[in-house]
Amino acid sequence: MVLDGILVLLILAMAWRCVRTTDLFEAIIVFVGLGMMIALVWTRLQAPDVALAEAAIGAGLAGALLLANLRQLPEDSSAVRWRSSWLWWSLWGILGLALGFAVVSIQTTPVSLMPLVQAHLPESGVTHPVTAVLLNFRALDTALELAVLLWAWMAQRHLFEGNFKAFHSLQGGVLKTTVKMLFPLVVLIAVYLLWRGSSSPGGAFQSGAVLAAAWLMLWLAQLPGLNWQRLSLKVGLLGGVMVFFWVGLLGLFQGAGFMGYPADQAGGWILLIESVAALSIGLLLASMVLVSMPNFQEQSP
Amino acid sequence: MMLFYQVMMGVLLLCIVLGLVQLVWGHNSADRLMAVQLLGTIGVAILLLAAQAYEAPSLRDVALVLALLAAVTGVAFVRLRPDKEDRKP
Amino acid sequence: MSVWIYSLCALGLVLIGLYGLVRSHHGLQQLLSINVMGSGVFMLLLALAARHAPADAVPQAARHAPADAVPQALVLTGIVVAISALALGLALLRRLASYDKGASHD
Amino acid sequence: MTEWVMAGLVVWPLIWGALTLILPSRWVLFAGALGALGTLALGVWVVSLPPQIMTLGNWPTPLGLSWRLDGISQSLIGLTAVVGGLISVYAGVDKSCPSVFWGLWLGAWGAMNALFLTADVFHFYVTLELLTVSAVAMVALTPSAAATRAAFRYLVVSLTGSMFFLLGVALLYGRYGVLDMAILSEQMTMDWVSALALAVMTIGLLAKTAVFPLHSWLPQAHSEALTAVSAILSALVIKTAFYGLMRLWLDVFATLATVSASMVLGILASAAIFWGGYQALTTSRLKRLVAWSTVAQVGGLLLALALVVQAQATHSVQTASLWQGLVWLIGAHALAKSAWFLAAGTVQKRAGSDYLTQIGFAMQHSPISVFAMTLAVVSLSGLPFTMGFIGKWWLLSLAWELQAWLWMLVSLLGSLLTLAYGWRLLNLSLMSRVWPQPLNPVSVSKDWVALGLALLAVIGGFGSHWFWEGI
Amino acid sequence: MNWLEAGLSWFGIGLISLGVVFFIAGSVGLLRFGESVNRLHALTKADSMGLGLVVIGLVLQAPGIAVGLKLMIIWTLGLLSASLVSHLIGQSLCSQRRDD
Repeated sequence: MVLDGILVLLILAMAWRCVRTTDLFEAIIVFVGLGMMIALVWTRLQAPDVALAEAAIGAGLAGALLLANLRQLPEDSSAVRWRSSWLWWSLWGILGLALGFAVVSIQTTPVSLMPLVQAHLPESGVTHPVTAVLLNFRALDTALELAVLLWAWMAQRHLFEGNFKAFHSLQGGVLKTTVKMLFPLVVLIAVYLLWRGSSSPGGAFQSGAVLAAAWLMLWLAQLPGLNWQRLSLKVGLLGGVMVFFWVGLLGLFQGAGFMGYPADQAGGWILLIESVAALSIGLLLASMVLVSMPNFQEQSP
Repeated sequence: MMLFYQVMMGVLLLCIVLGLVQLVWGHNSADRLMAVQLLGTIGVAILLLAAQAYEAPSLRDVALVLALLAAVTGVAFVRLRPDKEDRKP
Repeated sequence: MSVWIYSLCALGLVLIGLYGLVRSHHGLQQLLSINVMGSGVFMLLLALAARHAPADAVPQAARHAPADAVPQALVLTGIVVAISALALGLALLRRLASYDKGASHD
Repeated sequence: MTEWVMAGLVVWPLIWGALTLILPSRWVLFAGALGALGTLALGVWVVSLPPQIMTLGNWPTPLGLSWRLDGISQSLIGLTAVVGGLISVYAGVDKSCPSVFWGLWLGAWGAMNALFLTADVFHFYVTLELLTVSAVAMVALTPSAAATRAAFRYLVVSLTGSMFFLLGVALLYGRYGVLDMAILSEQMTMDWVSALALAVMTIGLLAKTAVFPLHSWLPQAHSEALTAVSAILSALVIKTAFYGLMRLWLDVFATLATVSASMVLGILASAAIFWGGYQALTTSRLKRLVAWSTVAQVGGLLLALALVVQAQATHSVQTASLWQGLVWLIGAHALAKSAWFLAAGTVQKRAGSDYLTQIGFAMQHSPISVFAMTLAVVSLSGLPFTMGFIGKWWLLSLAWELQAWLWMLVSLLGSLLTLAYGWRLLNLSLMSRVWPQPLNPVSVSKDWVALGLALLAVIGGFGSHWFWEGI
Repeated sequence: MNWLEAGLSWFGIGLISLGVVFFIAGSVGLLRFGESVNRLHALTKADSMGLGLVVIGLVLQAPGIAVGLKLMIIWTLGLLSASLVSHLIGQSLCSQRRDD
């Protein structure tokens, strides 16, 4: 209880600092710290899957992405200017009060879909409820979420055309050696998370984020990484969305409904989708971060 | 036992508060990097303690990922921080 | 009881995010503010999901009655969407910066 | 078969859109055309299907997702298909459209279809985000600082709107424990949490629809984008958020939608009509004028929604088929507005300038486009023998029945304003003293596409028996 | 065997407490030391010793070999990350100093 209180105060203080500071570097660092604290909150709220994702994204890749871009942004930039009048602030206050009342009154009515989820869990092909919801009960959500990622990548790719610059960087054998040691371990962890996903917290997204971190690390140590021009890599980027939709249509063909699986094959299909999706997510996230890096240049074949 | 773990976690959270002070009022970007690195490590320790205390083994996976990503972001931060030593050539 | 605290924290995060959105003077910080706000919304979802399962009161019981899985899945989806939007926003800012630089050189 | 068509509506454009990423650049146009053609065919096909509920993965409804094919979604998907198909033709002819346009546009199209189909509030959020990402990226296709700034602004507003919507989803799930719209609608009770959920979701969608106090992103984004993109955004993308408002106010939160709540909507709508009209009357640029007129007409749509909500709340009129009037208005606006934007874009390209003072000569040398613009203005202001006229007639008669004199007056003034700024533009082609200037060569087929859309807006007026039968 | 388990558990508690003391020392050092390089020293102490002691303390009470192994992997990662980051920070501090 006291711990929760401290954690909450910490988070609010960091969030406040993050939006108030005038130093962008500080804002980003605080944002990353905030991500770590929020990952702790997710574990307190019994959501280890989300905590995994937050640790990988909020506290990890998002920070790298932000910093990679920060170097290229001018000091005073292009904010959307709002006229903050007294009207706005009163609305803000009213929203706060109303939300407060709502949050207080909502506590008394615990309702959820969880009984239904647990009733149908045996038919879903996996034993971990979150994975069952993500990849079976609400599979289209996840497929479209992959599409969002892919389309954001598409847009980002277009925006970054011909925007690369060189910078000189630190050198060091220590970094390279360490990364060479770490890389297999990281890939192993990614595979482990993927494999765990069907029965306990973990899954495609967390695994993909860890994979992305592995490739990011290779690049940071200036080791030969992925060749982004290769066709196989581009196919890998698309793979998640494609396989997901094809399996979804196959479900329709087999009479299990669009985005459904025949009950006896569900486990296998989910594993296939998760593996391809993890690879896709890893590639997409890594490429999103890398393309923002100051001296990233696509290697020609 | 539970109480012990909780006290330990509380103390570690207080350490985070100290780290936060450094994060906010640090003198330069290197200090802030150190602070965030410390935050990551303490976070890992808290998660491990919580995994033991609440018998929630999945928290160890979270700690694993956090440790891993803390390493990657740490390296990325050092390589990418906007300071005067990385002047454009 | 802890659910309560986190619901209020969620509320605070949403309000802080909104405040930052209006007050910050840099596009990047506005993106951060939106993300802070998003974290608040996610926290509300998860706090509501954890209502039945008090986190530390009875750990044994908690293991048998896991928190609601649906909001967790929703938040996972939301996190992916948030990072995609963040990447897009940063790319737009970069593009804008390159135009501004070009304009000042000319 | 029905299920295949519905699945195809989402899967087909997304798969082809994704494939444009890996195809060599000379094949991209082909893939885009194939994707657009297929989606068009499916979208027209779906109109003829019987209304039904499709559960995804055969899971029982509150557990799994479900798609709802009913009159509203069918007509909007069909409308999107027709308007989107014609805009695709325009974009195919347009040389300034980069190849990445096709991937983004097909993504947006698939997202819109999924959005119209879904009966789940959270899935609605996901589709909105996919649409936002592709739409923002489409605005940023124009290689200029102004367009990029507009795109960023659009992104920030849109993301904030989505977050508000998601906040509402969280509150709804916390209160009712389901996400399905039909079940939510059944269980909806008047209480604090539900009212707040309605408020925040409405605010979020109002920002995305660009209703008056939250409109300021629209004129920039819609006028700086490529012409085909402007048409897509103004005619279709705006409507998706408006569709969300319709679903919320008329279906999910129908219990909460009281007369006083409809008054709030009506006031916002009136402000949008007058402010948008005023700006369109005073702006000095062509596409800005068209974009501001979108702000005004979004106000018009919202006014119609407010009237329908009022009718529903007072039960004074037969309410079962009132949605048809709204859909009709949406269709009229989508056809006319896309025609107007495409014609304006053609004229702008020909003149090489966006300033009203410099396009007179080009206007006089693009008679087809000017004709299309005229038809669009006529339809938008609700003059007889167009779709807009029938929509306006329906709106005014509804206001009459409800004795909502104020809203009637506002609606009529809105028509007058539309005529006024429409005349301001069309007048340029009638002026005798214009400076001859060199014109850029632009393919005439672009003019014809705009005219086709405008003619549809007129012909639709003659095919109105569907409409009156329903009412 | 009961006394062995109890002893191990007390030993674990001692190690964890010691680890936390290191964390405190590290945090305070980070706050109080005058120069960046000194602060770096404090940080790495906390990172490697604090986490290490906590991990060893927990390994003693771990329910199985696999969990123990995982804990050791986490510690290894922590060590690597601490050494790597402090190495790089130190390097950049040095180069900064040379520039001045």
